[in-house]
Amino acid sequence: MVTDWSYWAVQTLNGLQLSMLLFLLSVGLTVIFGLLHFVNLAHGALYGLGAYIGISAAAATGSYWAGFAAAPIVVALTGMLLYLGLMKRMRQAGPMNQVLVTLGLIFVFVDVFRLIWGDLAIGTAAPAIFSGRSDVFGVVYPTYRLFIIALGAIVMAALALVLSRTQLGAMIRAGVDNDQMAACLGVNVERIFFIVFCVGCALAGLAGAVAVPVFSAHPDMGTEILISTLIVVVVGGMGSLRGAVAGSFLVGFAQTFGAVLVPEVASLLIYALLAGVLVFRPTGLFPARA
Amino acid sequence: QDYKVGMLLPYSGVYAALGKDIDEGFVLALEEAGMADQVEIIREDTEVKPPVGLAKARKLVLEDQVDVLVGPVSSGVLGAVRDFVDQTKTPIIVANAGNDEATGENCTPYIVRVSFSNSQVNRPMGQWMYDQGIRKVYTMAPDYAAGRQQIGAFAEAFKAAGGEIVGQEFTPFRTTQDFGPYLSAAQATEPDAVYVFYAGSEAINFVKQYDAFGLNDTATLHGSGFINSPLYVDAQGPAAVGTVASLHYIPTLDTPENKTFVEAVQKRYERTPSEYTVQGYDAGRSFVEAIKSGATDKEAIAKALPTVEYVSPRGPVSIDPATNNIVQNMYIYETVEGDDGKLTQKLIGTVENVKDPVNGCEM
Amino acid sequence: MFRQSLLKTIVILALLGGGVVYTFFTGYFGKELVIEAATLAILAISLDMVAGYGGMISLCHGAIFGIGAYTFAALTVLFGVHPLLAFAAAIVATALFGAVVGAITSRTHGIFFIMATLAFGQMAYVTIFESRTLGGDDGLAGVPRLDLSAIGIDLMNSTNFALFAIAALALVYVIAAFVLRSGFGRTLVGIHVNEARMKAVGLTVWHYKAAAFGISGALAGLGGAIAAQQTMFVSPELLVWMVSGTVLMVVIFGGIGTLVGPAVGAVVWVFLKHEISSITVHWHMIAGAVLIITIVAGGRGLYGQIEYMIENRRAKQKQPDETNVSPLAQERETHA
Amino acid sequence: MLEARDLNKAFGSLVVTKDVSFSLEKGERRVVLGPNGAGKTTLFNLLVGELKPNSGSVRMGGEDLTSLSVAARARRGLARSYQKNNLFGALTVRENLALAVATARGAAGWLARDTLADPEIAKGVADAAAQVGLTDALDAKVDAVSYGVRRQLEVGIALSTGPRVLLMDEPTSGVGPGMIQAFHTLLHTLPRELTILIIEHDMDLAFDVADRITVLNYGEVVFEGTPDETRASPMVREIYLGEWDAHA
Amino acid sequence: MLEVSELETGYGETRVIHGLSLNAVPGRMLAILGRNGAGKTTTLKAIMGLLPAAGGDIRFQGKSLVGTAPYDIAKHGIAYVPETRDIFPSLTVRENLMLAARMAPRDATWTLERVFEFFPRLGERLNNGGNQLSGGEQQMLAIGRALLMNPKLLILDEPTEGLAPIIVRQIHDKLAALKEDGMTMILVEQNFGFATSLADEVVIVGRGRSVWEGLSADIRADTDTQHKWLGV
Ligand SMILES: Nc1ncnc2c1ncn2[C@@H]1O[C@H](COP(=O)(O)OP(=O)(O)OP(=O)(O)O)[C@@H](O)[C@H]1O
Ligand SMILES: Nc1ncnc2c1ncn2[C@@H]1O[C@H](COP(=O)(O)OP(=O)(O)OP(=O)(O)O)[C@@H](O)[C@H]1O
Ligand SMILES: CC(C)C[C@H](N)C(=O)O
Ligand SMILES: [Mg+2]
Ligand SMILES: [Mg+2]
Repeated sequence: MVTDWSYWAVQTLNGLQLSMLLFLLSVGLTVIFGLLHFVNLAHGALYGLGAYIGISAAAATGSYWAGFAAAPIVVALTGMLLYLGLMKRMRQAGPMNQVLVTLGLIFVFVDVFRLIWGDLAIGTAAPAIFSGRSDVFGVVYPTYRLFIIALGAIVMAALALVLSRTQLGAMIRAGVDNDQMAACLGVNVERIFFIVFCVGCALAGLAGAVAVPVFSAHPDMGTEILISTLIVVVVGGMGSLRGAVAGSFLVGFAQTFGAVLVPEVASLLIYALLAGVLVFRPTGLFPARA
Repeated sequence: QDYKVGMLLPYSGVYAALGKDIDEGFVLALEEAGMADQVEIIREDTEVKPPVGLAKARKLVLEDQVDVLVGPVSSGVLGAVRDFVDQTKTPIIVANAGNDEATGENCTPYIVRVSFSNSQVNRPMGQWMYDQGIRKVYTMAPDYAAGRQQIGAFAEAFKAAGGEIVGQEFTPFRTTQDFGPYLSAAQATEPDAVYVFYAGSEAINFVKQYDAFGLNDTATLHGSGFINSPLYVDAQGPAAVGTVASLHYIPTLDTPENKTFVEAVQKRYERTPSEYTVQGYDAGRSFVEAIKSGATDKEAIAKALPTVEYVSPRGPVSIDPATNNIVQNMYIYETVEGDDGKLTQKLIGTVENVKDPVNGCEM
Repeated sequence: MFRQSLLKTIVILALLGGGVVYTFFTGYFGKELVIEAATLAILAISLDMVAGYGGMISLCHGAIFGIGAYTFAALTVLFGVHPLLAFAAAIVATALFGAVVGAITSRTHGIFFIMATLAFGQMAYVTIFESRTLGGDDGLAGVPRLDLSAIGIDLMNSTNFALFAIAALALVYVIAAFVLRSGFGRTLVGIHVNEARMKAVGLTVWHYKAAAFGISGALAGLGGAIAAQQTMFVSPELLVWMVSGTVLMVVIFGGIGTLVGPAVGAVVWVFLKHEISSITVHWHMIAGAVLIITIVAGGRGLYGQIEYMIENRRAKQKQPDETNVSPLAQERETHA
Repeated sequence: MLEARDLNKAFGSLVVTKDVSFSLEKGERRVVLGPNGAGKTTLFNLLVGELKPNSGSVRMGGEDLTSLSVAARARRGLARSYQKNNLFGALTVRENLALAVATARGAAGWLARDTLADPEIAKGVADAAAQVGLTDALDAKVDAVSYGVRRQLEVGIALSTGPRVLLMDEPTSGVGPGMIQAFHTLLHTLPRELTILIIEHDMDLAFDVADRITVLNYGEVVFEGTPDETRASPMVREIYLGEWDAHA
Repeated sequence: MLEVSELETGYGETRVIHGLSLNAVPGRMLAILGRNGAGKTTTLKAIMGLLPAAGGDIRFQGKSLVGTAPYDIAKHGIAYVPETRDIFPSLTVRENLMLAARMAPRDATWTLERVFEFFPRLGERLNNGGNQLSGGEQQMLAIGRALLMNPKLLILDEPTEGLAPIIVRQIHDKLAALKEDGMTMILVEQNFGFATSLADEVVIVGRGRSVWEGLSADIRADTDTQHKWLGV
């Protein structure tokens, strides 16, 4: 194979970039899923929505950043409607019904996308400042991908701070463990869960907007990405931020270097990884305590 | 109404847009011939799933008693219905699916293909690229039958011409979104050109990322024409400029037949035709020709279809009786920015009357 | 705990009977739908066995179904094995696959179990998709049907084949019900409700999980082998995870943990889907909406809701608080 | 009958069980006392195998159980009831007991017969229910019975497996005087050859049923002796009893 | 301070409490006694708003709590120690406590420090997960957590369950101390001696109704009632 170190450096950056995208995508899911024990299969669809909004907003205003800002907001609003209209009702309904309802939502979203944005894949360009390539320590790499890496890192840090260091984090976890008792301590569980859900959705939307200059948006993109995100979340261990981070890196690098080193089995790799991890760590690598 | 046509196309799923274009092209051909009200069209959605496609084909033939099937887009579906149409002696006019076997070892008198065969589209590029002085080529395609055939045909021809394939990668079909790792690998082999087959959203992702990684500066992107089909070339944006590809049709062909066709499509559907629109049109046109030649029932239509010959928007076309695959020109074009700033196709080479070898077909 | 209640018996018989009658009066495609519904129902029942009663929500039953189909297809098409043998082989193969997956995943629970099974399902899918010998994404064509001419039945005739599928469904239901009302079935529920305590009273849990998954796998495989004969063609699409998702959906839609419900769900789903898709290509949206509504409305699934309401009425008939009061307390009070 | 040798267990840096050794004669009734957090429940977990010791061994009837799984130990007749109810919530009392009886009798795998319909098993269930006074509650759903009833069932399940050695973790916690009485009676009616180890905070009960008493503190055995010796021990009084009879 | 009148409640279909009344007087402790299954816990759940009141009224400082959300009721100043303790497993001991302390005023009488004096054991387990505590430690944590809410009314459901006698003794003294501080309390107990030696008033619940009310001194004397309703 190639011996030139810069080649491996680039591949490492590729792995990093993919990991960060996966992180942005899955962290919302893990927060909702692990903390609310709410199985939101529609998360992928929300990512798709983010992507489409990103494109349309960029097209309308001619600025990528309009999409970057609009996507999380619009998706969060959508999430709000979903929560008030559906999820709230479903919170007590048990995981199975949640799976079903959110599966139903996927179906609806896919067709809504088709109706609004058509069957064809569409895309948008990276923002001017981040287009082209930059030179990091002698390694030439697409600037936009570097931006993704940075963004992922920032979101990571921010969330870590909130969840572990703040009262809010503790309140969320308490509400998850036992909402009745949390209420008895004066915690307005409903409201907190509502906030968490919306934040999770916003992150999905952000991921969509960020991904779209690299990938294209098409009606099934949400369904396609769903599995990888679930794998990330589960491999990492649900509900724990560390889990989402670990999961993203494992899957991201497994996919990247799998593609390079063992292309024959590349597509098997992440599933093997998933199965392997679960067999030896039945609750993922870093499960939230308890 | 004297005839029943069963449209076996994806109206949902990844190829829904392709199905739509083919359908429109077909309808246009009927209207042009003023036969729209003689023909009843029954549409069934294959969902791009072979089992579904087969079930729908069964329904169209056994329940609706159609005289002829039109479609499918996916090679998988065509493979699935092959035995069935053969047994029930139902002619099927293939309007996209490109798998070589359908007009090769698995051919039957009842499969007539007016679209293309996977290798037909790519074979000519081998010699042509060599003639342009390209010597070292790296190839990529999705890892499924169509992908392997399209690349296989090119690689064979290119090597035959004296070129060298410095690397070959088949990426997991429909699960690959980030081509970064593969592109870096390709870059490392320092090829004169990269030759690919990608379609749909994969094509968009690939072209954009190819450009982002700066390969355009070192190695021109070549490929099977689906790579920047007018359907989605806009989504690829500037990244697509400079790509060189071969296909059986481009909307910018400067022939009277094409001009009228493009106008007709513009008028009827308010957009420029894609290769799929033409495939649909020629499916309709060949059906019309078959009828005109006096065919009435399934058997007769099946007999008549291979004999049709006319000048299509894509140039002179005929059916090779040995394989029932279409004989047609291949157009090598470059994607360029037009005067209106929109991307368009600039014809830079034509390979005439490309005809597949019989490869194992016995009628 | 599973009870073959009168309601269950009535509904399943009505379903099967209805199928038979419909088969005789419908056209060609109607029969195809009957067969599709029957095979889907078989798959759904096999899933409900482990999911509804054993608490093992599997997302690889579509794959198992597909493995059944492929085993039958490959053996007959590639190796010219006699269809009957191939049929048996398909069942054995899926039983084994099920048992292995069940054993390996036995330590995982909830979503982790779901994902673990998904992993194995997808591995099977990818392997077949990329296997040249099995025809890759093109699949295998020319799959024969069982030859029952010996007993004067021609399965190439779609009426006969539809009846054959219905019979298979009936058989599968009986087997499932029989297993569930056996000691093994009770144990399965026990594991579902409190696995730790089952261990504490001396059960080697993973043996039973593996066995349950094996049995369920065999039933799913049987369904798959029939599906392969219906289309006389197999392709990797059969194994893709969305199929498992759809089946799971059908199970919940009909009423998870009711055994009859999933069968009802399957039938409703197949015909609903057909009806809607003949109206609009956007049938996904309608179907999705219908699902959401049924769940938000009831939450127990179509059949599940009915059964729940009926059982409840019975429960109310025998006076309630009796059961609630601690017996010791009662006893004390009487002689106080 | 049951023997622990130098058991050690630590959670991270926290040592919860320290060189614990003791042995029970066949039919002996032993009570384990100790302040909260002394490591009593942990000791039970080590004995039945729900926790693996860092060192030391557990033997029953001469056989070394240390490497055996929870289930394997249970099948050899080592049963245990939990401090925190660990029941089959969604099921009825009858079904709870039936599951235990069936498993204990190797009927869990029956494919041809129904363990809920089997007379043999039904008898086992009836007996166990009678012993813990659940006969009238057999068809109540566990979710819907009061805490007291659940405690009865907790012990009932352990008993219904027909153990040789029975470990009970605070069987009477949270139940009223009436039931405690009934529990006294139960202990006296149990077959004499059944070996019993009880964790108990109810001193009347402890001193009433115990042949010997073991006192744990900070994971160590700090005292072992007869009830009277225990009552007399100033150390036990100091770390555990206090003036426990102050308000009886 | 808290008056419950003719309360009717239960679980879904099953009605468990049929017209129960009680009255907690400021600065005094009310003990609710009764057999297993009598309905004590159910009553408390209704007071906390965890179960809907199907009939009757619950007034706290003159204001009706019926229909109020549990978290609001808590904010009114009622703290609850459930019989199942309900420690949050995924929170550490400290976090469990902080959660309760978060709404406390600056000059709060109850602080972490004071709770650790109260239960030194908790101080030693600060970083254990809630699921890594012994039964007794969980009980202490549950009480400590309730105290940190600096409540006006403290409700305890079987606080001595599973505690070593010496701890029971301590808790007895601590509760006595709390009474001194003028804390209003409702205590559900199986331990008759414990309860009556602390409480001022006693309500006995039987079959979901209040069957006896009076001073604890009286019930200690009244052995018939004890036998009839408590099986002592
Ligand atoms: N999983 C765990 N991780 C860390 N520490 C633990 C864990 N489980 C128990 N402990 C600690 O070990 C000590 C002993 O716990 P154990 O439950 O054995 O006490 P116990 O004697 O049963 O007390 P009680 O009478 O209150 O039930 C306690 O201090 C507890 O905090
Ligand atoms: N979740 C429930 N669903 C239905 N009935 C219930 C439920 N919980 C308790 N009950 C019933 O309500 C009655 C009162 O239960 P409750 O727990 O209030 O009794 P208690 O007085 O607290 O007894 P204990 O001293 O055992 O805690 C009991 O008969 C019990 O069977
Ligand atoms: C160009 C593509 C639409 C061809 C199609 N993928 C096929 O299977 O043949
Ligand atoms: Mg304990
Ligand atoms: Mg209670």
